[in-house]
Amino acid sequence: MENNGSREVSFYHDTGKHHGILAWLLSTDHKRIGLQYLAAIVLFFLVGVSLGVLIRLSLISPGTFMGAETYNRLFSVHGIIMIFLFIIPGLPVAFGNFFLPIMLGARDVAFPRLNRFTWWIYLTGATIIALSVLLPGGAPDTGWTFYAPYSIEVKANVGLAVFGVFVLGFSSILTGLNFVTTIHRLRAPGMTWFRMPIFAWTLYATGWVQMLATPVLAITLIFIVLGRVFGVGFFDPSKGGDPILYEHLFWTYSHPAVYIMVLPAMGIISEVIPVFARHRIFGYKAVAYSALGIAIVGYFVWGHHMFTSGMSDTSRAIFSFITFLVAVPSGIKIFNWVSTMYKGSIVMNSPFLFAVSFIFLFSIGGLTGLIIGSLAPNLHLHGTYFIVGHFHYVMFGGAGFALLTALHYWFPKMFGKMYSERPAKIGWLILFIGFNLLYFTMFILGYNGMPRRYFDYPPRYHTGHVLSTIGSWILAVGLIIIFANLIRALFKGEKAPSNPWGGGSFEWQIPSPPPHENFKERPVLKDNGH
Amino acid sequence: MTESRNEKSPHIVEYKTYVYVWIALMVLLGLTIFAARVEVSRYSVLVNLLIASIKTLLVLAFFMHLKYEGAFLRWFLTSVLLILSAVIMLTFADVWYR
Amino acid sequence: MNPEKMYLGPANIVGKVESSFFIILGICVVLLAIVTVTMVVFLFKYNSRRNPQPSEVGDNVPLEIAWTIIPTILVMIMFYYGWVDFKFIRNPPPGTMPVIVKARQWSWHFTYENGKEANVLRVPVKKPVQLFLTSEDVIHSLFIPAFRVKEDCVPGMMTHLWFAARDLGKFDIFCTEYCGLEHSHMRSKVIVMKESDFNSWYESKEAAAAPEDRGKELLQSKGCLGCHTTDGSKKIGPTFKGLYGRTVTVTTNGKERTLTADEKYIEESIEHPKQDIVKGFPPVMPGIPLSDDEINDIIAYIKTLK
Amino acid sequence: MENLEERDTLASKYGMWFFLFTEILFFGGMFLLYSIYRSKFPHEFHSAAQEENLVLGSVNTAILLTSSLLVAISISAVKKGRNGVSAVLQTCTVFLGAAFLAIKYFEWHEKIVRGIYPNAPQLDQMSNGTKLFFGLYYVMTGIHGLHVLIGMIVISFMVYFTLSGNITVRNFSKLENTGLYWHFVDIVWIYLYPLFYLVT
Ligand code: HEA
Ligand code: HEA
Ligand code: HEC
Ligand code: CUA
Ligand SMILES: [Cu+2]
Repeated sequence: MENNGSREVSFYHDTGKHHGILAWLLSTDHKRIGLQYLAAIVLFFLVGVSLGVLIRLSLISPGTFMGAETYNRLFSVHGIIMIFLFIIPGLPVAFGNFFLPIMLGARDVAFPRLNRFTWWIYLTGATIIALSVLLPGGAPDTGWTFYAPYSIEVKANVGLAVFGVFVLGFSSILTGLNFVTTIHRLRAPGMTWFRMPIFAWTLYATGWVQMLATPVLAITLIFIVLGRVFGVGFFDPSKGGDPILYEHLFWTYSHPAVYIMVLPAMGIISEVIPVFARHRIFGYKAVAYSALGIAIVGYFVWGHHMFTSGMSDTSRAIFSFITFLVAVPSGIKIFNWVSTMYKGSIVMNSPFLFAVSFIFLFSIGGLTGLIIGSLAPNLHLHGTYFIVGHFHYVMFGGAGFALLTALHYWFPKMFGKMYSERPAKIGWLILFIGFNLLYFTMFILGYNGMPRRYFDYPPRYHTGHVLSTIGSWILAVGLIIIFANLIRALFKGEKAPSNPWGGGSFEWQIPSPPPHENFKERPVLKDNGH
Repeated sequence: MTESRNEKSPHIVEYKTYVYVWIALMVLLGLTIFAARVEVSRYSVLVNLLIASIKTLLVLAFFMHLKYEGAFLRWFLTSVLLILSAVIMLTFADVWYR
Repeated sequence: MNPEKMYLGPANIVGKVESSFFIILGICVVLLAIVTVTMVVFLFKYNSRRNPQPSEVGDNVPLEIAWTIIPTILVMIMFYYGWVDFKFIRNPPPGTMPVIVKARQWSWHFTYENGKEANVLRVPVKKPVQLFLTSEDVIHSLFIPAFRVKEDCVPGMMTHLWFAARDLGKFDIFCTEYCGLEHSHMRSKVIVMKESDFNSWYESKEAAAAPEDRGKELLQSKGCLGCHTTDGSKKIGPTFKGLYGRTVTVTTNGKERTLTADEKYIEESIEHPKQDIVKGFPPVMPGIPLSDDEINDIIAYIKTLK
Repeated sequence: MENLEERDTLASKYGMWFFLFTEILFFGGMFLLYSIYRSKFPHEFHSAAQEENLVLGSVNTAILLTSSLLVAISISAVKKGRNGVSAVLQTCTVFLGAAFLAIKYFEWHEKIVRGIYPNAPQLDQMSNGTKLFFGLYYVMTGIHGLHVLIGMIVISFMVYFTLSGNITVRNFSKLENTGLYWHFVDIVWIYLYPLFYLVT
């Protein structure tokens, strides 16, 4: 397909009957929706990390900056924002929306209006959560896990927060449904299942997890609200209820949810590595199947969050066993990525640096996941900073770094501007150093017994906390450089060519930024697209 | 995988097929009441659930057209039900052995 | 492995947790090293400056199978080690000394077989102790980092853990399940004593003490001192120092009123904590069941705090 | 791009089925709780179910099954071009739905008057299993009732579309998907019915 971009109108130009902001808010163009989601996601990311810095600040000297009550609300809101507003919707709604249809050679997703609708639901959910934080009565202080019976008894605005999460769940379900249908129905002629880009495969697996796991959370949260409002005692022991069942239902969603976070991230890495290694992805089928494998096996491991909960020893053993199995498909992906570099011709641009650090950081996160997935060590490490270290490595080092990868990889395509390489690389280096200082320290703290969600702690943990806090400052500098560089590029960047990195998938064959209907005529996949 | 791009001509199920299915459903309803009331045995709950499942199958196959759809949806539905039952079983692995 | 043979920490569980931890950690470090080193080598060797022309590499099915099978075996090994140690940790030998642990917001309460109560856990050295844990309000979790043991305290059910301490001394007890405002201060100690010391403590009758002394002991064991102090400083609740006879401003059913704290008021405050809320404090005090005698003892003690 | 212009009926059918899958897991969460609490308190559940009115429950089952039949026929009717017949059948479905909810209302009302509802002083006197049974009863039939209500609203719209010519012989996937939803709601009831009325 030849590229005569000059004559096609970019999607930034209004063509419909609305103009200006309204044309954006009412548009059903997947690219516009994707950008709006991206703005929201980045905003919540910045709010969330700022809260993270405050948590760290308080921990170097408990009581100096805030009291226990504020601290408890702080980490709860930090967790709720990061999980439900940033990282679960994150990659699919922003980059999936923008690029999935283009990568498949389609004009839009299967249900464009539904797509628009999910954005409004998302915004409603976000508003409700913001209200729960701001209204008198107090921000929720339950942690992001809302464990019953505490969440049913406590006075703060937990009901509201829980309802907000419920609403967000709807948005997530419908997005997943939309993507799965899109992948089934709108692939370009010639694009068989095994010629799809890997990113589409991971979104497909993610979509199924979103559809099949999120409803369980929805009903669980309804039980919490019913418990608070009507006194329905499903989790209240004084009424015969069983608090551990809450944990079961909650994690039945929330473990699969961690794969909602990381699967699209893996997809992005699978796109970026081959492009910059100038090499076809190694073991395409294995990478594609392992995404499905993670999604399916990941559905049955939730009990590993409950090894000390009083659950039966039999089921602890079963869950630990399945937990170990889920590491295998993740490993397959890692090995194939590394092999993709073999005999390549690697160009070390910033997207690639982020992608490579993803592999390293996610491996650390995942392997520590195995340590805590093991029965005996978990008895010691559960509920300590070891866990906090684990999940920041997989979530920030994994999904978060993938977001940064995607931003740098697709920035020219989305905005039609190039950013400068140098600041991006400097920012990356500082971020990487700060990250490891911040979170690796947590493994040591946790191994020494420092419990999580602790406002105050015995003095022997002080050094570790100080080191970790210093790490958070370094990390902050890195993040600020990275975002400043991108924001500068938005206004001052050079015009981007249509294919700056030499990518092979469809999005690189159309102008940057893409025109309204993506393609002038339906593209046909001739060669092996990846 | 059978995914035709568009159905050529819609499959029309005759009214009377539906009516037969409805009659079957009503008979099963009577049967289940009977099983619950008369046959006071330990298995009556199981029998009732079995009857419910037969009713469900009828509704799925005829009213919901699964009988006439491609194998795709049937496989998906089966997997979804398998996942749900696996979740229930895993939870019982806790509750029973606690 | 016989953990009795070598010194592995202040309790018998430590060696168990530690050995599986280090085996798994070892495998993980090796795997991480392999992945990282290979990756870094490739980054240098196949850099575009050094290797400007990529060469075609076909898929390699045997390799894919290898790195499916070998990790599967590795993870099974890891699972196995975690599991055998877990079985040891979860199955106490016969003849343990039982202690009932009641957790509540935000204090610990230990009850021994002979009915003795305390809010620190005293145990004899070398003797297997089994804790039966439960909670009176929300979920808590008892964690003794030095002993590597942890189990949740769930309302409405009884969970258990066991250990045999090896070293004399005092070790931290933490609460590791988030339970509200003072979660991070819900701490206590386990004191490991010589068998003889323990026995004399265990047998000692709370010398039919004066009511004030019993009151003091009650404040300790019932967890009041988790929120109240006796030295005049403010914690979660108002201090007990000078409480008797103090003029307090309280909110009753949304209306503010001022009164003088007398016996009746203190008794009411304990029995119906949600009724009169002292100005400037959150309404978080739990209703803790106390007998009339016990309340009188407490009041007697509060009276002494001038 | 005219290829994409075409209405992709299969896509919307897939979309609807996927949505029903999420509904299965949504109700699945409740069935999970039910089965666990029932296995913990078999006797209490047994005796509490005696409070339920078997006649009303069975009538409601018959009502829903019949309404499903009408919806199914109404779709065949549209496919044969008989929009008028279809609209009448759909209207009847809405009324059957209303009858179902009315009966449900009487059942609930009758219990609430007797002080059987969550947190009621009378109910709190009873055993834990009984409390759970009625908690589940209200939550599950309540959420199911909500689904019936939503179904009625959607079908009302379909009646309008059928009459206004929006739904035609060639374009009926809206109605078909509504039908799928209604049958699903029916299936949920097929299970709720034995679980609450027949476990005696
Ligand atoms: C992006 C999110 C994400 C991801 C991907 C993961 C991935 C994994 N997680 Fe994690 N986890 C969280 C987010 C995530 N987790 C969060 C948020 C919590 C805390 C929740 C809370 O309590 O607040 C948590 C908590 C948590 C616990 C509970 C701890 C506790 O509270 O006691 C456990 C226990 O098993 C666990 C295990 C695992 C495992 C085994 C994986 C595996 O999927 C990892 C697989 C990856 C690898 C193994 C690495 C790469 C592979 C190789 C380098 C190849 C070679 C290796 C082998 C094959 C052995 N996680
Ligand atoms: C994706 C998820 C995510 C991310 C990215 C982060 C990021 C961070 N988190 Fe997060 N964290 C969670 C998810 C996440 N967290 C979750 C789920 C929990 C559990 C909550 C619970 O227990 O319920 C948790 C809990 C948690 C704790 C444990 C609290 C406790 O148990 O007591 C701590 C403690 O240090 C912490 C710290 C941090 C820090 C320092 C960052 C840092 O990464 C922050 C780094 C960022 C900066 C330093 C900011 C720099 C940028 C700016 C200030 C803006 C500049 C803007 C422009 C120029 C445009 N987090
Ligand atoms: C969760 C923390 C907490 C615990 C545990 C607790 N209290 Fe309180 N208590 C408070 C708070 C907060 C107030 C002030 C608000 C109020 O009046 O309810 C208070 C108020 C009081 C008052 C009234 C004081 C005054 O200045 O007027 C008395 C008396 C009292 N508590 C006794 C006790 C006793 C005895 C116990 C133990 C059996 C106990 N408290 C346990 C938090 C607690
Ligand atoms: Cu008790 Cu935390
Ligand atoms: Cu998990």
